[in-house]
Amino acid sequence: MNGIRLQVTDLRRDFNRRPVFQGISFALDAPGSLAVTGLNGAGKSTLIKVLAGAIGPTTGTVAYQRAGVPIEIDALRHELGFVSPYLNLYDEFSAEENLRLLSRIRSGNEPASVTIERRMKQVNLWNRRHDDVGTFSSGMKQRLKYAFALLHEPTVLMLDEPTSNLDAEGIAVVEAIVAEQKERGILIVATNDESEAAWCTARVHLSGSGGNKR
Amino acid sequence: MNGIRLQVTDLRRDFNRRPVFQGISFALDAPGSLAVTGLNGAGKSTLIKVLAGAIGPTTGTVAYQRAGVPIEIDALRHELGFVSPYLNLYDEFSAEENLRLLSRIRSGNEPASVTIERRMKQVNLWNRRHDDVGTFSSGMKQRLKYAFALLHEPTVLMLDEPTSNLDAEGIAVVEAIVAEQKERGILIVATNDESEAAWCTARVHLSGSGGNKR
Amino acid sequence: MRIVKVLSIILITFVLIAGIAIPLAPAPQGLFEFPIIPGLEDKARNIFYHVPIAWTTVLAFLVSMWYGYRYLRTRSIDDDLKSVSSAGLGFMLCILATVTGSLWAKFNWGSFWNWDPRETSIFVLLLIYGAYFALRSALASDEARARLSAVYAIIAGLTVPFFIFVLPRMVAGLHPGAKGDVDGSGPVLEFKMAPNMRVVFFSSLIGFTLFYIWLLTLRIRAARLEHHVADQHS
Amino acid sequence: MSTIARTWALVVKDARSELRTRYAMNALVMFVITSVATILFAMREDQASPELLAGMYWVVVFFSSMSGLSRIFVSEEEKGTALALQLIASPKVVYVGKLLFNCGLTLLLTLAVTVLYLIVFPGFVVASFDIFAVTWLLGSLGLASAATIIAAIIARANTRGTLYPVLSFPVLIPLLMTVMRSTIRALAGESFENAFGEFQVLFSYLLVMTGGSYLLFEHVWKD
Amino acid sequence: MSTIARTWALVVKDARSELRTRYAMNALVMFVITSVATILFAMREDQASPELLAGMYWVVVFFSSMSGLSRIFVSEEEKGTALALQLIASPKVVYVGKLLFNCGLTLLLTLAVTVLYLIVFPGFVVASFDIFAVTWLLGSLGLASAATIIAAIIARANTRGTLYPVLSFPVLIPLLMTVMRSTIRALAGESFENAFGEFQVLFSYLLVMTGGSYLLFEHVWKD
Ligand code: HEM
Ligand SMILES: Nc1ncnc2c1ncn2[C@@H]1O[C@H](COP(=O)(O)OP(=O)(O)OP(=O)(O)O)[C@@H](O)[C@H]1O
Ligand SMILES: Nc1ncnc2c1ncn2[C@@H]1O[C@H](COP(=O)(O)OP(=O)(O)OP(=O)(O)O)[C@@H](O)[C@H]1O
Ligand SMILES: [Mg+2]
Ligand SMILES: [Mg+2]
Repeated sequence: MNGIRLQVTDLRRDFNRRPVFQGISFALDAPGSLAVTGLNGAGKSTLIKVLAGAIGPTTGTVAYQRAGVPIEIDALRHELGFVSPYLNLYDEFSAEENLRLLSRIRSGNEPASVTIERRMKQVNLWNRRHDDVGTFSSGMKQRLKYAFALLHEPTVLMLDEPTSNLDAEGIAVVEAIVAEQKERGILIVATNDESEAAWCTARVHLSGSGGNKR
Repeated sequence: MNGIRLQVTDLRRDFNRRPVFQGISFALDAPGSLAVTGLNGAGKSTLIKVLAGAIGPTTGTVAYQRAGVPIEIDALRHELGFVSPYLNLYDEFSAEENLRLLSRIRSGNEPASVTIERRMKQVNLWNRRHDDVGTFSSGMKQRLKYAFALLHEPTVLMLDEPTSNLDAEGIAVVEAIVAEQKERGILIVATNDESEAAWCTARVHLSGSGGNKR
Repeated sequence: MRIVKVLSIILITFVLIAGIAIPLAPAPQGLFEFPIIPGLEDKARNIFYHVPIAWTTVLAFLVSMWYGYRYLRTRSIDDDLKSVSSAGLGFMLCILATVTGSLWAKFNWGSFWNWDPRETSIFVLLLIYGAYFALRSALASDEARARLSAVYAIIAGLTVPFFIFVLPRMVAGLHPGAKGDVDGSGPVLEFKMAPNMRVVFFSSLIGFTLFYIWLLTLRIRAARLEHHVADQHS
Repeated sequence: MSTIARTWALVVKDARSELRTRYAMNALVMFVITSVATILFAMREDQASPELLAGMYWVVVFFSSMSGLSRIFVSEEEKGTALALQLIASPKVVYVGKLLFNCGLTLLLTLAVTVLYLIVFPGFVVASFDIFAVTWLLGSLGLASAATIIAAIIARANTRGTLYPVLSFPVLIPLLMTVMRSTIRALAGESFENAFGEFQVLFSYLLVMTGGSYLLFEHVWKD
Repeated sequence: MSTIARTWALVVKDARSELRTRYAMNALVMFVITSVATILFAMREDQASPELLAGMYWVVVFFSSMSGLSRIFVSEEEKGTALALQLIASPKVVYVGKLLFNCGLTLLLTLAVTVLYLIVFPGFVVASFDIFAVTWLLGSLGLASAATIIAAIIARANTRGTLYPVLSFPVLIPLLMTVMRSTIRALAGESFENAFGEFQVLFSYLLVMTGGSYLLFEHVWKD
C-alpha cells in the first residue's frame, strides 16, 4: 500500500557552526500533511531541503519507510516531488524538453506523452510547451515546476513558498494539487503565509532564534 | 515641490519580435499610485523594468517631469527605488556593506549612518548587518532590498511582487512603506495579488494575449 | 533590380571569358592581347578574380557594419536582417578571396601562406566573421542578438584601418604596394596593367559588386520571408 | 540496466544543451582556431622544434579544456539547476554521466587540435602513430577525469576562486608532463616500447583519478 | 566631481569583491604559472630566440586575460546583480569604472608575467628599459580596453568562457603584433626613437578602442 512514513529524529543543521534549527523530531504518515512555519530566516527552507535529502543534516536522521521497511535514498527519488522558487529548470530547453529529459534522468525512460500533456494542461502551459524556459516569466517558471514535480505522481510532495509568483488562477491550480496530494500521500509545505499553513493538518514551527532577530 | 509626473505614451516592448505589450499610455502624478496587473506572463515585470529605465522600450516613450521640466535619466536614478525578487544584491558583501557601496556608486557619497541604521531596523535586519548576503534566507534578502530601495528616500518607488518571500511581520513593514510612499510620491506595484493591487488608486491591466495562453 | 541581375551576369561572364581566353603576348598588339608581366605571366589572370572579390568582401563588411550601426539607432529588426545578410555574403566572398589568393600565392610565391600583411588582414577578417557568427548563435533573444552583434561588428571594424593603413607600412610584404616594394608600384591602378586589362579588371570589379548587391537583396528578401513564416507559426 | 539508461540520459541532456542550435560547437571550434592562430602568430618566423610543438599542443588542449570542461558543473551551479539534479539523480549517476560527457568532449577537442596541427605546422609530423594514438586516448581521458572532479569541487565551494588553482595545477601537472614527453617520442618516431613508461604513468593516473573521484564525489556533490 | 566619485566607488566595489573572492586573481595566477611552466618545459633544451620569447610573453598575457578580465561583467550577470547596477549607475559610469578596474588588473598581470619571465628565462633580458616600460603600459591599457567591451558583450551570451578569446583575438591582433615588435626592440636594446612608430600605433589603438567602446557601451549594457 501507499502507507509511506516519514520519521525525523532529533534533527539539527548548522551553518558556519551556528545551528539553524535543532532538536526537531516528528513522524508523519501518509495520507497526511505538515506545514513548516516560522519567521523569515527561521530555517524553513533549510529544513525542507534536509527532508528532501538535498542537503545533509548535521546530526539526527531523516528516515522514510513503507510498512516498516526503510526506503533507500535512491528509491526515494522516485517518490519525491519538490517545488520552490530556488529550484530552477534548464533555461536552454523548452518546457516539454525539460520534462522529458529530466524524467529520463530520474527513471531511465520518458513518461507517456499523455501524462505530459495532462500535466502541462493542468498548469496551463501547453500552448507554450515549445518555448525555451529562459524566456518564461517568473509565474510560468513556477507553473512548470509543478508539472515537473507531479509528472511521476510522487507519494511525497514538498512545496516551499507554494504560491509565490502565481496569479489567482495559478493559486487555484495549486490548491487543487494540494487537496489531491493530502489524500494520496504526504504533503509538506514550508510557508510564511498562515492561510497556506492552514492547508495542513500537522505543523512544525521553527521559532529558534528567528534568523533576522539574532 | 515634489510634483513629479510620469507620462507614458504608446509603449510597446517586443521579445523575439513578438510584442509582450503594446499601446500602453497613461499619466501618473505624485502623490499617486498605480497597480500593474495581469496573468502570469502578461508582461508586468517587463513593463515595470521599462518604466524604471532598466530596459528600453521597442517603441513609445517613458518621460518623467517635475513642473513640466523633464527629468534626465541620470537624475532619475536618485529618485527611484526598485524592489523585486529578481533584483539581486552582492552575495559576497555584508548587508551593511551592500548599502554603503551601492549608495556610493549611486551618489558619490555614503548615506549617514543613522539613515542606514534606521532603514535596517525598519526591516529588522540590524542584528544581521555584518553577515554576508549570500547566507541570507530568501525573506531576509527581500527585506534588505527594501532597505536599499528606501535609503535615498526615492520619490518613485517600484515594487514587483512586493510581498513575495516575506512573513507576516515583513508584510506589515511593506504595508507601512506603501502607505507612506503613496502620500509622498509615486508608487507602482506589479502584482498577481488582488489585495496588493488594491493598495493603489490607478491600475493598468495587461490583458494582451496573456503569456501562457498564447 | 532586374538590371543589376542582368548586368552582373553579363559582366562576370565577360570577365570569365575575356580573362581566360585573351592570349598573352610579349609585345601586345591591339585589344585582344595582354602584355606579359614579368614574374606573373599566365598567373596574372587571377587578378581579375582575386582582387575584385577581395574588394567586394571589404564592401560587404562595411555594409554589414553600416546596417549594424543603423540598427542601434533605429532598433528596427529589419536593419539587423540586412546587416546579417551582408555579413553572410561577405563571409563567403572572404573565403573565396582567400582561396583564390592562396592558390595564386602557391604558384607565385611558392607557398600557400606567407603572413604577408594582406594575408594577415584577410585572415583577421575571416576570424572576425567567424567570431561574429559564433556570437550570434550564442545569443538567445533576437533583440540581444541584433544589438550585441552590431556592436561587435563596429568594434571589430575599428581595427580594420590598422590592417589597411598601418600594418602594410610596418611589415615587409609580398603584395604590390607593400613596404620595400622595389618598383614602388602603389595601388592596383598602377599595377602594371595595360589599358585593355583595366577594362576587364573594372568590368570584373563592377560585375562582382553588382553580383553582391543582387545576392544581398535576395538574401534580405529570403530572411524577411523566413521570419514572417516563423511569426505565423508561433 | 536502468542505471545505465539514467546515466546515458544525463549525457544526452548535457550533449543536447551543448549542441543546442550549435553555438557551443561554433565557439569551441573558433576557440581552437584562435589558440592555434595565436601560437602560429607568435612563432611566425621560427621553425618550431618538436619539443615546443608538443608542449604547445597540450597547452592549447589544456586551455580549451579548462574553459570547456569546468563548465559542466559550474553551469549547473550558476543556473541554479544543481538542486533539480540532486533531487532526481544519485551522485554516482551524476558523476559518471558528467565524466562520460567530458571524456567525449576532450576526445573531440584533442582530435580537432590534432587535425589542425597536422595541417598548420609542417614540423608536426606524427612519426610513431601508435604512440600518438595511445597518448591521445589516455591523455584525453586522464585530463577529462581530473577536470571533472576539479570542476565539481570548484562549483560547490563557496570560495570558488581560491580553490581553483590550488587544486587543478598540482593535479594536472604530472599528467601534462607525461603526455608531453610521450608526444615528443611520437614526433621523434621512437618505437612503441620506448613509451611504455609514459603509458604506465598515464594509465595509473587515469585509474587513480577516476577511482578516487568516484568514491569522493558524493561528499563534493552534497552540501 | 560627483561622477568621478561615483566611478571610483564602482572601482572600489569591484576591487573589494575581488579581494574577498579572489576569483580573477587566482584564475590569472593559475593561467600564468601553468603556461609559463609548460613553455619552460617545452623549451627545456632550446635556447629560445628573443622573437619567440617576446611572442610567448604576449601570448601568455592574452590567454591569462581571458580568464580574469572577462569576469568583470560576466560575474555581474551570473550573480544577477546587473539590474541593481543598471538602476543606480549610468552606463558611462559603469563603463569607465569597469575599464579602470580592468586596467589595474592587466597592469598587475603583465607585471607579474614580466617578473616571472625575468626570473625564469635567461634569454629574456630587457636591454632598453624605456621601450619596455612604455610598451608595457600602452600594451596593457590597450588590452584592458578591448577586453572590457568584449567582456560586456559576452556577458549576455550563452557560451561565455569560449567566446571571450574568440571575439577578442581578431580585435587584439593589431595590438599584439605591435606590442610583440616593440618588445623585440626592447630585448634587442634599440634606442627609444626606433620604437616611436610602434608607440604611435599602440596609442591610437588605445584611443580608438576606448572611444568606440565608450560610445557604444550603452547599447551593450541596456537591454
Ligand atoms: C594567400 C594569398 C593571398 C591573400 C589572402 C590575398 C589577399 C588580398 C587582400 C585581402 C587584398 C586586399 C583587397 C582590398 O584591400 O580591397 C589583396 C589585394 C591584392 N592582391 Fe592579394 N592575396 C593573396 C595572394 C596574392 C598574390 C599571390 C598576388 C599576386 C602576385 C596578389 C595580388 C594582389 C593585388 C595586385 C592586390 C591589389 C593590391 C592593391 O589594391 O594595392 N595577391 N589580396
Ligand atoms: N528575456 C526574454 N526573452 C524572451 N521573452 C521574454 C523575456 N522576458 C520575458 N519574456 C516573455 O515576455 C512575457 C512577459 O514576461 P514578464 O516576466 O514580463 O511577465 P509577468 O507579467 O511579470 O509574469 P509573472 O506574473 O509570471 O511574473 C512572457 O511571455 C515571457 O515569455
Ligand atoms: N548557505 C548558507 N550559509 C550560511 N548560512 C545560511 C545558508 N543558508 C541559510 N543560512 C542561514 O540559515 C538561516 C535559515 O535560512 P532559511 O533559508 O532556511 O530560512 P527560511 O525559514 O526559509 O526563511 P524565508 O522565510 O526567508 O525563506 C538563515 O539565518 C540564513 O542566514
Ligand atoms: Mg525560505
Ligand atoms: Mg513578473
